[in-house]
Amino acid sequence: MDLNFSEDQRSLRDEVRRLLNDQASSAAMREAAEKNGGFDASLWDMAAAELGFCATNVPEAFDGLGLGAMELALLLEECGRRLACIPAWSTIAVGTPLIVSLGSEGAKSRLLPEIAAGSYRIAVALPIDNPQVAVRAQQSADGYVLDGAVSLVADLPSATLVLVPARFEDGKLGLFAVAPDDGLKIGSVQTIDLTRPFGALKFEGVRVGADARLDDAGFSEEALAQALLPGRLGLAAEQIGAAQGCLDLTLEYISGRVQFGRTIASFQAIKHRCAAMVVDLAEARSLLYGAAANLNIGASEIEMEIDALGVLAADVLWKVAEESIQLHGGVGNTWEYDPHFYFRKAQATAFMMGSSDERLARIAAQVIDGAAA
Amino acid sequence: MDLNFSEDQRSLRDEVRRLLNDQASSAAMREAAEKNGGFDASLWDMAAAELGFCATNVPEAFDGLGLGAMELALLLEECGRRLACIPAWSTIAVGTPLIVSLGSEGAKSRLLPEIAAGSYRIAVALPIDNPQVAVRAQQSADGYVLDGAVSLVADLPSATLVLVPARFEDGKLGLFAVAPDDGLKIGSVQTIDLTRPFGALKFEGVRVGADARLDDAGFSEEALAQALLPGRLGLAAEQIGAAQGCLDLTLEYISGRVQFGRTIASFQAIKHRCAAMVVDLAEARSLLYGAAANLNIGASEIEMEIDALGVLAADVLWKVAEESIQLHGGVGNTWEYDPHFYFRKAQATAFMMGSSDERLARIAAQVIDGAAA
Amino acid sequence: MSAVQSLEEFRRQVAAWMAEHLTGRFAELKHRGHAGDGDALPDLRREWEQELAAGRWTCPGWPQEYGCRGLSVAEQVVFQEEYARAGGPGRLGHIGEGLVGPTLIAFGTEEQKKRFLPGIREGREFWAQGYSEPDAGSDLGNIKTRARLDPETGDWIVTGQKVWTSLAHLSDWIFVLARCEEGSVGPKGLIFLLMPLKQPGIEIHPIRQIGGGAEFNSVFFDGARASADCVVGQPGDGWKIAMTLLSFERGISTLGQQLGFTQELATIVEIARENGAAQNPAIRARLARAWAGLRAMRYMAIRSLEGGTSAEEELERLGYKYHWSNWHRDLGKLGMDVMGFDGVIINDDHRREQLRQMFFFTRSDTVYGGTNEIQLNIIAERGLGMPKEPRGKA
Amino acid sequence: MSAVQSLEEFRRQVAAWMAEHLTGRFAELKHRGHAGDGDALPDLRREWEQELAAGRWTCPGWPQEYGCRGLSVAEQVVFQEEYARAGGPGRLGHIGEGLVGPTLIAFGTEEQKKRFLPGIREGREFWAQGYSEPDAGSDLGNIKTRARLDPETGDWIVTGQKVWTSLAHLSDWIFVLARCEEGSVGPKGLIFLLMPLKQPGIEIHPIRQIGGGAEFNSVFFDGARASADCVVGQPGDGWKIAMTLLSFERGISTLGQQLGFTQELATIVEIARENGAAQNPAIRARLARAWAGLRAMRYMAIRSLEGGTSAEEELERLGYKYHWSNWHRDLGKLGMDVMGFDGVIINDDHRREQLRQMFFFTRSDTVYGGTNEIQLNIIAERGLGMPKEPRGKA
Repeated sequence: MDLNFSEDQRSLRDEVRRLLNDQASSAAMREAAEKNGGFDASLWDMAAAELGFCATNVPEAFDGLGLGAMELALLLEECGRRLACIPAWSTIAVGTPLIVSLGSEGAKSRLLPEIAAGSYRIAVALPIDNPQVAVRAQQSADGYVLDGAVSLVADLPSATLVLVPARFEDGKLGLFAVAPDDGLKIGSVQTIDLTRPFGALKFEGVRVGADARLDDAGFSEEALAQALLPGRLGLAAEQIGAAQGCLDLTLEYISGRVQFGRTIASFQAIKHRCAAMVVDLAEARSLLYGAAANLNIGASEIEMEIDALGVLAADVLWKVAEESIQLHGGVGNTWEYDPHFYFRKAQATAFMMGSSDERLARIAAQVIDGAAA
Repeated sequence: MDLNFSEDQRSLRDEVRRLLNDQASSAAMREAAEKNGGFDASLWDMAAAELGFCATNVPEAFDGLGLGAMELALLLEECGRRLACIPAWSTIAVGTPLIVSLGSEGAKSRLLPEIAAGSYRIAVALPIDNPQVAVRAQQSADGYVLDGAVSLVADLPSATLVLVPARFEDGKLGLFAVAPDDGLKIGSVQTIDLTRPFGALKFEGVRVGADARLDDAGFSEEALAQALLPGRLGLAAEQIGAAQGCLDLTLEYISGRVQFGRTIASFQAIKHRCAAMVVDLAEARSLLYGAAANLNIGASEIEMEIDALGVLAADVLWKVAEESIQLHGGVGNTWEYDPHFYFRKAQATAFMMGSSDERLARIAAQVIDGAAA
Repeated sequence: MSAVQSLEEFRRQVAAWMAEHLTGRFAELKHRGHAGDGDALPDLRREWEQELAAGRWTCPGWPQEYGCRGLSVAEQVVFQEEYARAGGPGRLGHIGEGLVGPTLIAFGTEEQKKRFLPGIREGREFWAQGYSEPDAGSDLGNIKTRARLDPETGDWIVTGQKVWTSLAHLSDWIFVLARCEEGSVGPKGLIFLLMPLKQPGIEIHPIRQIGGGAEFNSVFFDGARASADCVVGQPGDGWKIAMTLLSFERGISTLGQQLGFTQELATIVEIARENGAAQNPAIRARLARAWAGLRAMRYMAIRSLEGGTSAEEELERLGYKYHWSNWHRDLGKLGMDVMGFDGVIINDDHRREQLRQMFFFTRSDTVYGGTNEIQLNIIAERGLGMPKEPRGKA
Repeated sequence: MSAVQSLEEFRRQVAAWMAEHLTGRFAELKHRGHAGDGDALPDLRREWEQELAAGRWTCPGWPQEYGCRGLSVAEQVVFQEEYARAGGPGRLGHIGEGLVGPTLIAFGTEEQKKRFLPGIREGREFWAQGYSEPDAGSDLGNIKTRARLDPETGDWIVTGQKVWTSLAHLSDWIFVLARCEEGSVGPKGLIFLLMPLKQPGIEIHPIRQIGGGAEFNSVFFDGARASADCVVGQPGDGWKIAMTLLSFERGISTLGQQLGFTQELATIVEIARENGAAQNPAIRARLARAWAGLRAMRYMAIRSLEGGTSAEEELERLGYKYHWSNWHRDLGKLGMDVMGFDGVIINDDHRREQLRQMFFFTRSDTVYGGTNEIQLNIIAERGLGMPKEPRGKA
């Protein structure tokens, strides 16, 4: 197992980091978060079109870069670090793998090259708090009819393509691609996380053509869960990146802030708390890369690892964000300083795609009752 | 509600403290713990006979001092502080209240004056890990026959009187007083806590006279649980006292120990950890006195409070003992220094009379499902 | 026994008054104006202060010679509890009643008492506090706001900036800790001034908090004036007076505060029951632990108010602020975790919005009035006698 | 791909050797002699070292020029894992193989290498370490043991005390960090000496640990001698050599250690299943969290061994010791909590006794080899560049 980065991986990360340091500054993030509903269109254009973000995990056969989970993790870490207001996670970590895993060859040839080229912002119509398929599909004469509601869809407001897993009467699942103006009812949802927009979606007898269906002949819940693993890994990567970004800005603040004639950073109690956060981050990040490597090869305990990763990533982001506000003192409680944006993301992401209590319960079931130990 | 101590309470505490500072030194504790099975006979004689420990909560009508739960708490805190190797908890906090609550007038007149005078060391034959009555009683021609086993009886090795709650065939409970040489089989039990001896007890058709039965006409599980509340309070008091004693010795050590040309106590990270322990101790101790006051008046939420107290007291003793070993550094890991005696008590007491997980579950049941909130 | 009976009688009296008066147009004020919601309905709350004053419920703990009830500590506790239980709104008069009044009673001239106490007692004049500065947060000795004596008028002319002045935009007066001796450092050379807020040379800017509200302000002084008779104590006494005043902060209101905590916990439990979080064993354990901590807090407060003076009791008192503020901050998180993603969504469900605001606002509990870090320093150094942190030279 | 295949082949080879040799009279050694049980069966373990040597499994990572296998890092990891998986006993040769050998290879003269490396490789000579002193625990710069040059013989004459020398009573040699320049302070003026333990002027006293065992010693030097050719590097180089040697400690053995952790966790799970603790949701969550931490630890170790040199990777490496030691200490507590009061009772159930010993012994994980506090200082100061703690003057 090789968890150190290759030269290519390092340069990918550095390039992304450079772009985001330049273009996703605090001021840009605030502009997008406070005035543009959490979406920075020009940043997206740069990232998707110029830098080719969206090609990352599209197979080479479909004009993508054919890279794996490690590169996905690096990319989303960087997005998290700067709280980049772009639908990278929805598009690259959730949407694209769904099509790659579940789509037919025809659908893939049709969609993936365009996705790789950065032509779509994708939202996936699964309830974000605990992915379960709630939309119903029925075959019609010339295609399908979709019914149902999904109340919490991440990155829906900026999406140009909506992927809809839906259930047929016989229990099988299908995957549909719909344009937002295809007769969907889109409601607005405001959450405390100002850097990721959400929307509500309603299908009331929405008729779509036969070619809206992306899969060949249906798939199981289990296959859907497998296809969502990169999304869960990517969310953790985003959390870990955000924790790093938040720790960085905290370290910078306390190195400058003087109280009692000393920088706050010179107080040992503060130093030890920062050091402990470094260890937590190292722990979570190591598991991220380990799980990414295992996701690439489909290792046997990958689901447990991704559950564990979810726990560690949510914990470390929470811890760092909490400490960031505390260590900023008075100004940490003001809108003008950035810690609260991370803090908001910490609480919001902690309950996306399930909760840590659920993750721990699943791991326990395996460790205690299952084969693993 | 008055939680400050009266002059009498203060002087009681000071007197006990003085005695134990003199007589229950570290050397004396080690002598008893390492060589005499955790029992310091001469300390007991002084405490019971000279200082009248055992009279504390015997009603005045039976030649006792008639004091309440607050004084009981003060006394056991002091015992805990010095890890005094005497059966104060078993005798005063568990045994005496059982007789006071459940005994008939006749039994009380017979036993309590002697108990107050310090003539007995009492052990109560209830399994210490989760009190449930396992001994069976049957009426015989001239008394009763007891059968059953209790594998973990605190302070049994030094006891001169064993109180045995036993169950009759009709489900009712009775309370019996037996002398250790009354045909009981006593096995030895060694635990990691070297300052509280345990024993195992077996009744194989033990015949006792009619006057061995202390209660009038049987009592319920509920009545037994009520009668055990002072014991649970007293155990928490002992834990809190032990935490204080352990913190004190830690503070003393780190004030003298020099590393990098400074006392360890001058490092802010250490200072903050000590201060946080002080807060935890203040929290637990305040609840101790509040619960003691409420136990005296039989307040309605007293059982929840005693559960809460059990959680806080076990937590704070554990935390302080863990930190004590850590802050002692290398020598904290040696037998020659005292922290490990507190550490041992921390782990052992955490599972006496139930566990914190069970206590929290009971509180939750009340807070969430019951009336209280 | 009879003391207890009369306390119970007093409790009924307070409850009855509240039931009778917090009604009609005042009903709207119930549960409003507390932390995180501090700038709600200011006009109506001004009137409410006068309603309280008419019932002689402002400043109930001040001595009778100032026209107040002179309640005992136990009675004040009962008042606070019943006020909170009835949903009494956040008090605009809090700073005047709790801080300025006691300070003047302790250090003020007869003239100052005559001038200021009635306005506070009658709910007519409201006060803001001027302690913290951008560079003097935890380190109050680093006060930079300057007060210079104007030899012509005898006024003190003040220049500088104060931050975290709660509700300055709704107040009439502010007390200001300033440096009156050029070149002095630390606690020396400070002056304690009383200043009208509505004057040229004072500008008030709201501070937007992380939850979105703005109940605090920055107050900028640029040649603003305090007249000579508005100095409390002597010039140079400022530190002593400020420290005494800070000690009033951990006062009796804390038991009313705890009633608020109890209600917050009850709301969380209620939502947990409704949304199924109460089935989650981890949530159950956390709710139980919160209950335990709150109960302990109650007894800590009672012990603290009873004023025992042994070293142990002093230590406990030093730990109280750290305890309640961290408990409350954790409760803020627990409320959110009970709601799950549902709690993250902004909607107009009143209870959820309350818990969300608490989540944000409790972050400041561990900062204002002495950060966690300062509290732990104080406990270690003053309480345990551990070596002091050295001051730097910067 | 073929590298992976040959690693797997190598793994089978190690496993086969262990299965063949850790048997018969050596079977008794399985799982023995590890932390907390370090002084078990010393004679048989000496023989086992020679058995290993005969199979060329001692010092497998040393270069081939010293008669060893010169395994790659990946192969060494595999060896450690299979050794642990087979229940291989605690290594008496650990200090020699892991610390002294690499130090001599880096800093020793040809003569020293010739003199000492074979004894280590052949499992004939065992080493103890002489770093810590009663007043130089975390503060290794405060070494007080003195080495004085005897002009007549050229020997260094050593006086002082070392503590926490593991298994000194079973060892032949000790390396000693001592102060060779009168009046020097801190890292200056130190010398790194190799000394035979069996000589007049050296006394070894066992240190009884909190779990009852005594696998560490105090070693008292009173005029003991090291001959001139037993100085490593130059007099005055001691600090540099000692620091390099310490860096060898976070070596490859850590992955074998993790296999031990995995087995401990499995034992705890097994007991939890048997005694019903596995029904307790709080215990379940803690077991799951332990699994997560262990898995992360594995990847931390792999990343650490792969030796990336970016700032982030250096930071991760600095955090590794803090992570594993605290994880392990928590596991010690978890094992006890799973057993409940049953775990507190001393009996001869092997698994329970193992967990009890782990409970006590893991307390030292966060102390030896750099306390938690030192680790956090290092991460903050060296890793994050935060200001250094000032050294006192005492």
